[in-house]
Amino acid sequence: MLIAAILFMVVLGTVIFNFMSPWTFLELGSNWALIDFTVLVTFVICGVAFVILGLYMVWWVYKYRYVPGRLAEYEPENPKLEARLTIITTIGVVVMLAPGLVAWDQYVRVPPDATELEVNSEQWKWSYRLPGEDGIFGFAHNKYITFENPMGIKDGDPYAEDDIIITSQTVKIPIDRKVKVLLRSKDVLHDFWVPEIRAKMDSVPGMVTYFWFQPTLLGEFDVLCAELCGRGHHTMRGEMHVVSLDEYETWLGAQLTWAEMKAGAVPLSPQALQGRSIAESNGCFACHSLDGSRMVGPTWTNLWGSTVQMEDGTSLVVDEEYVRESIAEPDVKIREGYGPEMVAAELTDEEVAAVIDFLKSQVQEESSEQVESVE
Amino acid sequence: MTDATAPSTTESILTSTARDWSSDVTTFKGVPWGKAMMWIFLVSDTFIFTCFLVSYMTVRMTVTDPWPNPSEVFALAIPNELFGWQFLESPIPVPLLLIAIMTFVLISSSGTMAMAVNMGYQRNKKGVVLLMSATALLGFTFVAMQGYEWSKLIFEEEVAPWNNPMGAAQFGSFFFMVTGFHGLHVSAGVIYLAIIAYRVGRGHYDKTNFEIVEITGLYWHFVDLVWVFIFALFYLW
Amino acid sequence: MATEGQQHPIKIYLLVWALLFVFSAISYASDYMDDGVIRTSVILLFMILKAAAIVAVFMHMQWERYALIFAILLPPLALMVLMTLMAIEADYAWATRVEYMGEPIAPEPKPPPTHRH
Amino acid sequence: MATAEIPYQETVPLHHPKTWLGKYVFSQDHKVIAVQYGITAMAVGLVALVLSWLMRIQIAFPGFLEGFGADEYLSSITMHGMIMVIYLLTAFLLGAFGNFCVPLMCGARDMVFPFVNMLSYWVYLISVLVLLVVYPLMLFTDIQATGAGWTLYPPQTITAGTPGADWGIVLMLASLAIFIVAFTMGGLNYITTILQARTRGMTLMRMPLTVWGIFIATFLGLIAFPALFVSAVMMLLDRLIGTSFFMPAIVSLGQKLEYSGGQPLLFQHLFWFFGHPEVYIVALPAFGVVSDLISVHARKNIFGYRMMVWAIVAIGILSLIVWAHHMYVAGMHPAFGFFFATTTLIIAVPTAIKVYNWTLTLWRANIKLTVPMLFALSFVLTFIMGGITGLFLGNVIIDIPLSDTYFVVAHFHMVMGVSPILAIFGGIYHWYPKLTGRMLNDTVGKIHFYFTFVGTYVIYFPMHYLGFVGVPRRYYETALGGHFPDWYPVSAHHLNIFITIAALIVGAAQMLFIYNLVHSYFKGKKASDNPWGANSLEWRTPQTPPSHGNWDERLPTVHRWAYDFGVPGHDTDHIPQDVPRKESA
Repeated sequence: MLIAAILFMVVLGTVIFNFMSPWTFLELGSNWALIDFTVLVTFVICGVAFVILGLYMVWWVYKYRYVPGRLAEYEPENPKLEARLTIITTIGVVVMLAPGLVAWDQYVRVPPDATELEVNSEQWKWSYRLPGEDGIFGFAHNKYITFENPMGIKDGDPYAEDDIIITSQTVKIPIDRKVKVLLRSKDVLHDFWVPEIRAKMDSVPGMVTYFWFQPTLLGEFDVLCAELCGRGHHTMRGEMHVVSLDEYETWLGAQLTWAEMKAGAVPLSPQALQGRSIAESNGCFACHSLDGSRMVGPTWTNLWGSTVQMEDGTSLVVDEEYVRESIAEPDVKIREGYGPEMVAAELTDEEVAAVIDFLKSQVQEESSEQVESVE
Repeated sequence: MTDATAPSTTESILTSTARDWSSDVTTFKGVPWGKAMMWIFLVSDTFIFTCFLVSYMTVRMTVTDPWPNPSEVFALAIPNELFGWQFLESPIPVPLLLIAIMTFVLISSSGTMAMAVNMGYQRNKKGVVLLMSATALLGFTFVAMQGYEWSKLIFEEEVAPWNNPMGAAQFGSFFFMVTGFHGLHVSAGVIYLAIIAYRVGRGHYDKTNFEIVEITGLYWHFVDLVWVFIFALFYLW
Repeated sequence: MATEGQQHPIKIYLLVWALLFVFSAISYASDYMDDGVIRTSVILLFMILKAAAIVAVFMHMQWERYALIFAILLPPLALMVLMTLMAIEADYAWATRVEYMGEPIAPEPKPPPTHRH
Repeated sequence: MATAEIPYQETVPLHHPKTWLGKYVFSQDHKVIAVQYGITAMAVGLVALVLSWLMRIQIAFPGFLEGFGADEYLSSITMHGMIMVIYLLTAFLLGAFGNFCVPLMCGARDMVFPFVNMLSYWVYLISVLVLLVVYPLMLFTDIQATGAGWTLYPPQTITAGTPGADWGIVLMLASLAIFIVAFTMGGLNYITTILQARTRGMTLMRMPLTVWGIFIATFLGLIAFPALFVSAVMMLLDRLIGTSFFMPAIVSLGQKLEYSGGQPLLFQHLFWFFGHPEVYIVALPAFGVVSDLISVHARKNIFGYRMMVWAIVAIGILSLIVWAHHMYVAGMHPAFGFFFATTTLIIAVPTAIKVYNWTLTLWRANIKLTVPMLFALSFVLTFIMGGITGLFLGNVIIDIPLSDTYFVVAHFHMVMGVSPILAIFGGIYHWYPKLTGRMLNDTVGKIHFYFTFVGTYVIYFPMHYLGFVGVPRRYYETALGGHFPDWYPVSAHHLNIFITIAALIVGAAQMLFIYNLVHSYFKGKKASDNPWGANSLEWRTPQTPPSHGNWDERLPTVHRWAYDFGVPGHDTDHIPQDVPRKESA
């Protein structure tokens, strides 16, 4: 009768685990209480069904165990019982489905007073765009993307000029304001997800997807990518800060519009420009950021000439020799806190020199303490 | 179940279906194994071609680049001179001329195949071999014409599977993929027909029956059927 | 019965053969019509008529028992669901391209190169 | 039913080879082909098992494995998933069980076209080799197995940021296309055999549920695999010659690619138009096998046979119109959520009926707790758990927070990983005596069972809760730099360590099973013709193991359903299908 005991333990253990488990949804940070409610309804119905079916099984396995010579009851079918069970199941299914469909209806119908936030995703970082004062986004398409125009904004679109471009991985939104999130992707599928908000949606290149929510909880939340997007998938983490309206306005005022960004672009020397395009075409910027943020590899901002810690405890100054070696044989010296993920690039001496020129152009005089601030 | 296969006039459709499906031994009464298997294979193949065509529909509806007008792309000009004899003032472009001819060739081959099947049931070996060979020949003609059409598209209109100077690149992609896949089916069918015709001629099936001809026929008609849809949905639409 | 198989008068094959030629000719003629609902209907109607004639007569389906007919004709209904939903989906994706990416709405295709005709 | 008047009954021309090679390697005997399928599937399954160990070790002890980086991790999840779903489960349930059970249970001498059946296995073997050749290639070249996840979603499958985007994916797609060819050859045979080559008296409504499950699953396979085939062809073209079926304009890692205008969601729709029926291609044969095991070993008729059959048929039909419930967060048309949530929850009704009927079969039965029965019982409980979590994910709004988390991983491992595997084990313990003439060792079997059932339950049940917290799946390293965020607390990591240890133990316990299979083949107790006292035809063959051709000159004639257990007024507790009615009275 071991099996009856084990089955019973499994059913009992399941129930106990469920109530003892410290693991459950994080505190709800948005208006989507209806999602949590639907989960609860489903939990109760399914849990009761599981326990009833499991206990019946245990009981009958125990009670009707083999006795030599005994005949089982011959009962091919019992239409009445089967019909009754079908009806009960159907009722249960309807009870679970109904709140789900109501909630989905709310989920896909964006309230007219929602403000828009565009989330741009690429391997493996997030960036954001706000529609600016006119409340209308300028057109954007991947085919217009250049280094200076990272969002692919259509040239000459009057609505685009006041769009606010946020290249940082952190975005702030004011509490209690309904937000319609528009999702775009530069390269592959990604999925913008904040566990506390509950809502998520894939971003798909070649189309624009959306969802909406209303943040109800102040705090700093992690933005995760929830759709496998390549080797850096697990490192693709941004931040969403839900803040008071005042703080939001202050933050917003400090952001650049598209027009300002175009006007304020710092010209690079021809050699540094060439170095940038070499780095770009070799995919360096997939892992090395230019804004000080941590990605798969170390940032390039203020990298040149700085002193860096190696995995083996030594430290060195980033100079030409080190850069050359790291490009040709990236596995030899690994920075502390990073993995041996980098693939060697085959560059000529002139190309490396150009890249170094670009690295030099990325040293900002004012501060070097910003480096690596985002872990 | 006195006569398993006689068409019944007194039974309703549902009764007949239910009775066949609840009988023993065979569900499709009077249908030989090979034929049943071919039918089921054709259902599966239908799903393949329909998935291709549904993909074509989806992508064509989604792209924002212009979709070329197939009637112009596949136009063929009637020449104004032949062997130095000028009989027209200038060439007359006729839309879809080659495609129309290909359609008629394939329909003709379907007709000869149907006749071959009929001959098979009359155990007319000579007729079967002749008609099947004719079918294979027509099928071969079709493939050859398709080859010509492909070369014309590639070299004259500069359309490649990945590139299309007239608009959406997917026009070329789908054209080559769908007609190519159909062309492969036709080519396989030609080989299949040739083998079966040869074996019929050698007397391989004299001792049993000529069901194989009908099975081959099912496949061949299916290939024709697919072309009907490609013709309407790709060339005309 | 199976030893006799699907034996039918030659006449019906010839008739269907001729019909197929006629239907194809009409389909082809639709190319000279103006674009619109009528042309589309003509294309679809004659596509279905041709397909039906081939399946029913050449493939002998009209002489098969209903057990087989249903088994062959019902499964493709799933494809109708796929087709309908994909049409809706394609339309939706296209609309987002127009609305957010500034893609032109139904631009004119370039004519094929004529210089070599 | 006047069976004598059947005017036309075809026979399989049996191929009797003389050579050893012809008898055991290029055999056209469905039983040999079944064994070949089974052994190949198990071998490739072991590869997937090792991959799962590597992944679990990486999850619990990041950095412990030298040289197991993000690339290797992602290619491991991809290969593990694809191998388990296609090359192990589909191949085992249809290739091995289908081949073994269908002719024997229908009372046929063999499959209708034995040669095509043999080809099916060899083409399957080629597909497996093409799939696995990537591992030797990884050792000697730069080629990497694809790491796009088993769903192979474009654009990432063929862009540079994904491991194996250059040639690994080509091998994977080629292997899938070859597998589909192999499956089609086999599947056509199973269906035609079931429909056209049953023995006299064997109506569809007398067929054992195993055959019903295999029948509907094969049919689903024949109409669902084409969608995968088409998407594989189109993706191969995108990858190799630069078409843009699935590829819109893309800037990949700073480089503009030559694609424009394609629609990535089209691939997802095609994939799941195959992928959802695929779930039932795996589940339905398992349902059938478990129904038979429960009935035979509980010595009681299966409760509500007709409902069980219609439930299988209904599930099969409905499974074709629920595919996009895998895509609720994919960004498809918003209204699809209503349609697919509704159809998905409708499918829960026939599935629930099956669970009720298995449970009700136990009522007033006379349950023999043999090893196959233990596996069948554990299947039911595991499947209930997997099924009800399916109700969570099928309901569109609940899927929003849970999709792409460990909840999904736990759910599908319960419902289409562990459950069918338990059914497969049960089936092997059940049919091994007929296949080899020897019994499997009972004690080893029971130890193997408890490790497998309890072990897999403690692996996957707690995993659901990781999903609730919000741990995303397919993360190479969740706590980056030793930092544990809210959605991955330290306690969750401890749970992951526990799961990993359980997984290592369960995996190791499978060696017991392999030992049992091999050892019992030579040293096992001799089996009688019908050791379990079952009714279906495979236990009524004149020889054990059945000879090539299965029966003597005369095929058996069927007089009753396969579930006449405990018929009142009868001296034995079971009446085989070929016992005439008057004798049994």
